Parts: sequence; C-alpha cells; structure tokens
Amino acid sequence: MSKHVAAIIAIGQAIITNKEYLTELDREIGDADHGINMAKGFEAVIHKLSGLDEDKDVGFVLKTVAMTLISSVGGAAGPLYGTAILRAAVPAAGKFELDAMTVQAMWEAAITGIKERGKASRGEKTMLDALEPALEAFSVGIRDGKRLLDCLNLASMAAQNGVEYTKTIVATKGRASYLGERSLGHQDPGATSSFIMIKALLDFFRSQGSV
Amino acid sequence: MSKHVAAIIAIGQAIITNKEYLTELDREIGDADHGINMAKGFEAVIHKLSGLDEDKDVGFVLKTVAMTLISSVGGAAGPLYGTAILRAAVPAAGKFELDAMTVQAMWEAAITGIKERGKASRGEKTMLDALEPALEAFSVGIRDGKRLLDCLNLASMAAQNGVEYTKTIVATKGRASYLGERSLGHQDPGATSSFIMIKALLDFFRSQGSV
Amino acid sequence: MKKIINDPDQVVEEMLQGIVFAHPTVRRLPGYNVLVREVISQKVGLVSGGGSGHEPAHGGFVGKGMLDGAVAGSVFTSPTPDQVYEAIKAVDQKKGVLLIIKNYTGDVLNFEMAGELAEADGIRVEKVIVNDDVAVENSTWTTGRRGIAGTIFVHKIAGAKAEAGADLDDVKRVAEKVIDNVRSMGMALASCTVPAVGKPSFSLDENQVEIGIGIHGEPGTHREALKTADEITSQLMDKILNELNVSQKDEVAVLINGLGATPLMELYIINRKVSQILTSKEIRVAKTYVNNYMTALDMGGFSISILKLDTELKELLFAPADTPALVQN
Amino acid sequence: MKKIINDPDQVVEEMLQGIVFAHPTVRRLPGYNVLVREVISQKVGLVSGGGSGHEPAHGGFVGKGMLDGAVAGSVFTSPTPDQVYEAIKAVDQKKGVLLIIKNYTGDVLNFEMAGELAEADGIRVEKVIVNDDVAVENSTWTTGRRGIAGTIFVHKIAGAKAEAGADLDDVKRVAEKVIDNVRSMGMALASCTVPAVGKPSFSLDENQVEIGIGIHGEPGTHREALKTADEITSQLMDKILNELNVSQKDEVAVLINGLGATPLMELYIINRKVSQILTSKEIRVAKTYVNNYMTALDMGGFSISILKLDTELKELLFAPADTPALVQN
Ligand SMILES: Nc1ncnc2c1ncn2[C@@H]1O[C@H](COP(=O)(O)OP(=O)(O)O)[C@@H](O)[C@H]1O
Ligand SMILES: Nc1ncnc2c1ncn2[C@@H]1O[C@H](COP(=O)(O)OP(=O)(O)O)[C@@H](O)[C@H]1O
Ligand SMILES: [Mg+2]
Ligand SMILES: [Mg+2]
Ligand SMILES: [Mg+2]
Ligand SMILES: [Mg+2]
Repeated sequence: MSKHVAAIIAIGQAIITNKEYLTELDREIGDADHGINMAKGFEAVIHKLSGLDEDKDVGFVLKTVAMTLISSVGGAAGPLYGTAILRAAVPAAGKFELDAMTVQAMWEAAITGIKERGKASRGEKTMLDALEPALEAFSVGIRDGKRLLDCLNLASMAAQNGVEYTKTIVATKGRASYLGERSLGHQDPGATSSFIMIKALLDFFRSQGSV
Repeated sequence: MSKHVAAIIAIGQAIITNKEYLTELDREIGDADHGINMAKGFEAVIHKLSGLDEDKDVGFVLKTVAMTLISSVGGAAGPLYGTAILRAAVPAAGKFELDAMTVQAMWEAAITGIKERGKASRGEKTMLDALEPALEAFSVGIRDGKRLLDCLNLASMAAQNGVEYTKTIVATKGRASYLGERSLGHQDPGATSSFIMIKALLDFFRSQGSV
Repeated sequence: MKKIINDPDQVVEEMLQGIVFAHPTVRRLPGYNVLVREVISQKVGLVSGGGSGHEPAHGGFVGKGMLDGAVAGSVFTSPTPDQVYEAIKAVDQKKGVLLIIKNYTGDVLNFEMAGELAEADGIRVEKVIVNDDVAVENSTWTTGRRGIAGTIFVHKIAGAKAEAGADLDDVKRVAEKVIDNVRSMGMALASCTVPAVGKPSFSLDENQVEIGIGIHGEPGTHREALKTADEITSQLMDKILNELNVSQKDEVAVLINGLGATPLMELYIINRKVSQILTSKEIRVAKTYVNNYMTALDMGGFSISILKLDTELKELLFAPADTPALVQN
Repeated sequence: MKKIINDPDQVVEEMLQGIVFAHPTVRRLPGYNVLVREVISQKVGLVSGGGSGHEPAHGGFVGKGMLDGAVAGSVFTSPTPDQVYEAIKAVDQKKGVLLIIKNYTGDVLNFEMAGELAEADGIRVEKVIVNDDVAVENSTWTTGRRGIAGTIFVHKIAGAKAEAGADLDDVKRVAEKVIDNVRSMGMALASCTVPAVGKPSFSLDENQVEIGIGIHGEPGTHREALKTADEITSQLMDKILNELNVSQKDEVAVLINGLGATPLMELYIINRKVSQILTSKEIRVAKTYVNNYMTALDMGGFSISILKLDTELKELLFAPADTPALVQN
C-alpha cells in the first residue's frame, strides 16, 4: 500500500473511531447523523482504496476518495468534503510525493471549493472555522521554513482552537443555524471532524517517523 | 322528591363515587371505561330525574331511567342495565309503593332481560354473577318472611360474594373473555357495579330508617 | 398524559367538527355523533361505527363506494342505540340498511337495539358481525373473535356492492363472504392512553411487546421480548394463514394497518416480509393497503389483515371509492 | 429503542422494497434508492426527495399529477448526488426536469451537484427551494427558513401543471408561486428516535413541548408548558398568518400534518380551531388536508401549513392526482 493511501486510511479510521462522538455533537445542534454519515463514507473509502492498484498517483487517489465520499456520505458534509478533496486532487495530479508547497496549494483549493459549494465563510460555525485557521498556521510554518510534520502540528493545534472557537459563536450556516442563539456554547460537528482528520494525518506521519 | 327518585339518585351517586374504581377494574381486564360510562349515564339520569314531575309512578320513573341509561352509557353495560331496568319497570307500572313481591318480580324481569340481551348465564364472569345470587338471597329472605330491608341486606352480601367469586373464574362473555385464562384473579367490573348499586339501595333505605 | 386536546370530555365532539370542516362530502346529523354522506344515492344503506379513537375508522370511510353513515361513540365505547337509530333513518332510501358491526358485546348490543327501533319504523335492517382477529379463540360458547382492521375490507367490498345497486340480501351476502375470508392479527410495542383516563391502558417493559393486541388495548395471546420485524411478521402471518384456507395460486389482498403511533417506514418493512412470505407460498397479492386505517389512538404497533379473494370480491375491491380516508379510481 | 425493524442500517432498503411490493404504480431504479412512476408521460419531469423518515414523503407522492421521481437518502440525511442524478436521467423526457428541494444545506448541495452532472449530459434542470417553516427567521445571511410540510403543496400544484403539459419554465414559475404563498409551523410533544442512533433525538419534560420543531427533530423557537389544542393552534396560526399576506375574502388551502405518532383525532381537533380562526377572519378555506404527509419517524406533534390561493393555484390544487399517499379525483 502506498504511503498516501495508508494516510487516508488512517484518517478514515480516526473518523470511524469518533463516529459516536461526532454524532453526539450533531445531536445537540443538528440532526444526529454527522458521525454516522462520515463513518459510512470512510468505510466506503477504505473498501474502495483496498481494491486500488498500487501505481496510482496522489491526484488519482484523492479523486477516488472524493467521488466515494460524495456518493456515500450525503447530508451537507458529503458534498462539502467531497468538493474539497476533488479540488485538492488537482494540484496533486501526477504526483507520488507531496512537498510542503503542494500541500499548501491543495489545502487552499480545498477551502475555496468548500466556500463555493457552501457559500459560507469563517465565523459561521462550520468546518471552515477549523480548516481556515489550520491552513493559516500551516502556511506560517512553511514561511518560517519549518518541517512538514511541524507545520502539520501547528495546523492541528490551530484547528483544535478553531473547534473551541465554534462554541463561542452563533451558527448562521447549516442545520445549526435554525437554532439561532441556542447554538451558542455548542461545538460544531463539522469543525470537529475537520480537526480529527488533520490530527489523524499528523499522528500518521509521526508514527511513520518521517516527513 | 319521591322516595323512589331519591333512591335512584343515591344509587347514581354511589356509581359516580366509584367511577375511578370501576374504571380501574375495567382497565385490568377490559378497556378502562366501565366507571366512566356508568358515571356518565347516572349523571344524565340524575339530571333527567331532577326535571321530572313529582306525581310519576315507579314504572314511569324506571322507564325514564332505562331510556336515559340506554342513550348515554354505551358499551356493553348500557344496553344491559338499560334493558334490565326497562323490564323491571313493567311490574312496577302504576305503583307508588313497592312491596317485597313486586321487587322480586322486578328483579326477576331484570335478570331475564339481561340474559336475553347478553346471551350470558351465571358463571361467565359478568354482572349476572352478582345479580343472580343476590336475587336468590333476596327470595330466600322473602320466603322466610324477613323485612324488605333484611332481604336487601342478604342480597347485598350475596352480591358481594358474587363479586369475589368472579375473581376465581375465567370470563367467557364480554371483553374480558378475550383474555381467556389471563382473566383469572381479576374482579369483574360489571358484577362490581351491580353490587355497588344494591349496596347503595340498602344504605339508602337504612338511612331512611324505613321499610 | 401528553395530548393535543382541549378537554378529555370534548374530544369526540371537537373531532367531529374538525372532520366536517375538512371534508365537505360528509355531513353531520345535527345533534348526533353521526356522519353521513352529503349525497346519498338510491341504494342499500351501509352504517358502521363504534367507539371513537380508531380514526380514520369509521367516519373516514363515509363516501362513495363505502359507508353511508358512521356512528361515533365515546372513545373506545360503543355508541348508544339512539345514535345508531338516527344514522339508520338518515341513510335509508327504502331499500334497507346493513349494519356492519365489529364483534364486541357493546357494539353488538347497541346496534341490535337500534336495529329493533328502526324495524319498528318499518325500515328493513340487516346486520353482519366482523370477527377477523385470530388472536382470540373462536368459540360459540364465548364472545368469539374480535373485529379489527379487516373491517375495512367489509366496508370497501359491501360498499361497492351496494353502490352497484345490489339489494340488501345480496349486499349482506357479500359482506359475510368477506367476513368468512378475512383474518387479522396485531401486536403492540406501546400502550395507548384514553384521554378521559389520563394514563396508559397497559404497560410494557422497555423490551417487551404484546402479541395479539386488540384495538382498544385489550391484551392478546401473550407478552414476549421484542424481536425483529421479520420474526414478528412471520409469527403473525403463521397464525393468520393457519386460520385462513389459502393455498398455492390463490389470490389475496393485504392490509398492513398502523395502530396510531407507528411510522409508515415500519409498516412498509412489515409489508416487505408479508409479500415475501406470500410469494414463497405462491399466493398472489392482488392489492395491498399500507396505512393507518383502524387505529387505537396513540398505540404503537400494527396489525396484518389478509383477505382471500374470489372473482367477485376482487372486482368489488378494485371498484372506485371516494371517502376522506380512501380514494380509489 | 422500540421499533419494528430488522437492522437499523437496512431500514431504507427494506422500506423501499415494501413500498414497491405495495404499489405497482411505482418502480424502483435497480441499484438505487430512487422510486419513479411506472409510466412516465411526455412532460416535464419532477424530482424531489431528501432523507428518509418522512414517509409518505416523498416516495408516496410519486404518481400521476405529482412527482415523477423521489430519491430516498438515509434516515434524515440528504441523498447523494449520484442517486439524484439517476432519478433525473430516469424521468427526463427531453422536456427538462424540475428539482423540488427542501431548504437544508445537505439537500441543496447534493441536488445541485446532481443537477450539474445532469446538465453536463445535456438535460435541462431547474430547481426550486421550499422554505415554508416560519419557526425559523428568514435572512439572506443565514441558511434561511427550513422546508417542511408545505412542500406537499408544491408537489401537488407543480405536478398538476406539468401533467397539464406546461413547459419547464412555467412549471418552475408555478412551483415558486406556491413557495411564495405557503407558510407552515409545527410543534412537538415527544421526540423521534433515529434507528441508527437508538435513542431519542431530544428530550422533553412530561409537561413540556417544543414550539417550531423541525421535521428532523431540530429545535424550534422555544420550549414551553403544554397548553390546550386551541391555544397551541392559535399560537402557530398567529405566526403563520403574520408571515402570509392574507386578508378578508382571500382563499386558502389548509394542511394539518401529523409528525408520525399523533392520532388523527388530535389532528382533527386542531383543524377545528384552524377553521374557526380562518372563518373569524373571513378567510375562505377552499380545501383541507388532514393526515400524516411529512412525518419525522415516530415524533409526536404536528404542523399547520396555509397556502394562499389564486385562481391558477386553486385550479391546480383541485386537479386529479393518483399516488400511493394522495389520490384525488
Ligand atoms: N454552508 C456550509 N459551509 C460549510 N460547512 C457547512 C455548511 N453547512 C454545514 N456545514 C458543516 O456541515 C456539518 C454538518 O454535517 P452533517 O451533519 O453531515 O450534515 P447535515 O447537516 O446535512 O446533517 C456542520 O457541522 C458544519 O460544519
Ligand atoms: N354478554 C354479557 N352479559 C352480561 N353482562 C355482560 C356481558 N358482556 C359484558 N357484560 C358486563 O359488562 C361489563 C363491562 O361493561 P363496560 O366496560 O361498560 O362495557 P365494554 O366492555 O363495552 O367496555 C363486564 O364487566 C360484564 O359484567
Ligand atoms: Mg447532521
Ligand atoms: Mg369497558
Ligand atoms: Mg368500552
Ligand atoms: Mg443530516
């Protein structure tokens, strides 16, 4: 199995492990399905990737992941994460190794995709409140010449802060927006799943002792 | 108010007082409405009798009671008690005082009416298991030359025993029959309301110090 | 008790008002808890009814091709004879009236008394007594089986026969043919609560169900642990088919009836298994109804009814109907 | 969790099988959770759908005069684009397809992506987004109001327009007119339980209700003590009429929708008050629907939808329909 496939499987397993937790968060301010949907999606992804030829480039793998998520997650998260990964696949097309600059470009493309699809911006209590600060921290690390692993660490910490931040704001997009003020104090499930994925990637590369 | 109207009102009040109790019994082996239905019926009866002229004979009063019960109780008990009282009205037609023989004839007519309407006989866990032994005890009293009040007292005790007896038998008529063996151990609501009415009549005459 | 009502003693009155506001094709007899067709054609009249709480039964089946009148008693309590008598008089077109009665002592006695009153007026009245519930042992020594959701088939088919201009005897014959050929059985997950009582009619443990429940919350054959939909369905179907003389190549109609609080999703999951069972026995399903037809207030649970068809019953079942709760082209 | 199911993960699959067994006029696209009309005529196609658990919506409205296709997602989860895409392709008759989407981010995004895929194939696709729930503040800065039971009016009226042979733009225009003129609001007595979750989505005290509940158990405006049916109805009607520009002599259609576990008796008691309120304002009720149309599994509660009619909408509302859940002559 290629390293990038292994990384994606590690992300998937983290989501599956947190299925109940994410669902519980969504139960409070949504419809109690975020964990269930995401886990279902990543189970499909893991199944799909296990049948993939070894020789596929990162771009191809990500496109496969995106299409699988889109056709199995449903809800808001499915098209949003699906679009994000589809966009991220573009800078990664034809590549078998990713350098920091490519990762940054992929991340940017992903966020642009989410914004176009979901018409949300930061501060509306969505996954963007984890993903955007994470990208910023990552970019600062890159600019400061840090190793990819350290940049990912910065990103993960920023994402975690972003998750905490979602507790302090009112949702204006997604299902939680129907709650208005009553969404205050609750943590956004989508921001949380974004953090879990970044953290899982970090842990994976750490466990590899590489990057 | 004539004495017979007062007696019927006393019976009605006893039923109304026991509304919850009868309903609870029916909840166990029926459909939880016997007390509600009977109380509704006797409320209508009390209302109706309060508007009745003083000069009506017992037969007329009982016919009024029967028609009122028939058109307000519903369920099984409505037509059964209604028919019973309608039949009892016949020997009482034109009378303003009732002697023991007339009461016995009325009681017999009532039971015949119930049996014809409901096609049940003693031992099937119905009101008949209170009414028939009560009539028998009453008749023995009459035969032995007892006072009407004492006969009524014997009848009331026999009815109470009949109610107890219903706990020991399986219902084969009425809604409780659907329970089969599971009706064992439970007391029949209809037998209980019959006992309550006989007991109320006894108490009424006792309180009058007469008969 | 959590209910959207105003006053437990007014639920039937207010419901009837709400029905009449909603459905211009039904009319209420002033002063009575009786719904009749706005336009009654020259034909045999069909009157049914019973306690309230089974909605849409029976008022929801008043209309072209089904009932002409429905009498609503108090919740779960048979209506009184005077009410039924008014219904009979209102629908009679000098061709006689058939009473469709579910086999409960109260219903039978009150409808019978009403029939006697009407006959004294010179109206021809016949009755049929529906007893489709196989959860209860049938015996001439007892009250016999209860009438439950299979009654809808009697309304539909006898209604179509009357609409076609058949005389009273013929309508009665066809109604009895339906009764002879329909068997039902239900189960409950959770009790109903009668408004005037204010607490559940029975209670089941978290994992317990009542097999063979009646539509007033009367107990059935026994209690047991909750099983899968397929297992429960097979269990009920075994009992039903055991009491119904169907074999290979026979045609049946199926009615999956929700008892009030059961999601349609679950009723369809049940229907899947019913279909599979019938198909595996090479019994053909000519028509399937899946909905709340004969409920028990807010009871959780369902019943299955199977009607064995012949050419006559099939044709009448497929005939048009236009009522608040069942429209068929 | 007490449910009549086999496996929480199989409820949608098994339900769809049960629906197809019951209703020969709907067909399932092999391999997809999509129900389409058995016979699709030469007309603009109408596709709706959403998460499952709202039965009879949406599959129950597939048929003559309403939808051509309905896509069923997992319980309370929008279907994925590939499923919707298949539905679009299956119903398209080269006259274009209208997507009727309830305003939830998930539904909008997945249906939009499907529309893009179909357009890439050269199929003309338009969409309308239903947002009738006045419990939620409308604002262009937020997701806006939710789509709830008022959606049934869109299916009915746009369906009738398409059936009459109108072109895609015209069908879309009429659908949008319905959306502009329909407002709804609901309340809950008791939560639903999503099978895969296994416990209630929210919990209410013995005497507490949620005003403005969503059809997935999303909270509404607030919680309060249970009041009488008349008080609750007045409260919802106030909010609805406040957001709908109706006045004396106007005509409306009413839809009293049960959320899954509410007895029809209670829905009629609610309808009584709705009728009284409208009559007192000299607003005429042209047509009333009372039933479970857009449920939330086993939720206890209801919603009221009011549609302001004009001549065109009224005529289309009264047009015939023949679907599993709504038949009209
Ligand atoms: N317009 C949007 N833009 C970005 N993210 C969104 C948007 N709407 C919702 N989300 C994210 O999706 C998450 C909910 O996902 P999920 O529960 O799977 O979908 P649904 O709300 O359809 O059930 C939210 O917690 C939020 O982070
Ligand atoms: N066939 C019958 N003959 C005599 N009494 C009967 C018969 N059937 C039922 N009963 C009596 O009626 C009582 C039930 O009355 P009620 O609860 O008012 O009617 P329902 O069963 O219709 O709800 C029973 O407890 C029983 O005593
Ligand atoms: Mg969600
Ligand atoms: Mg009773
Ligand atoms: Mg009763
Ligand atoms: Mg969802």
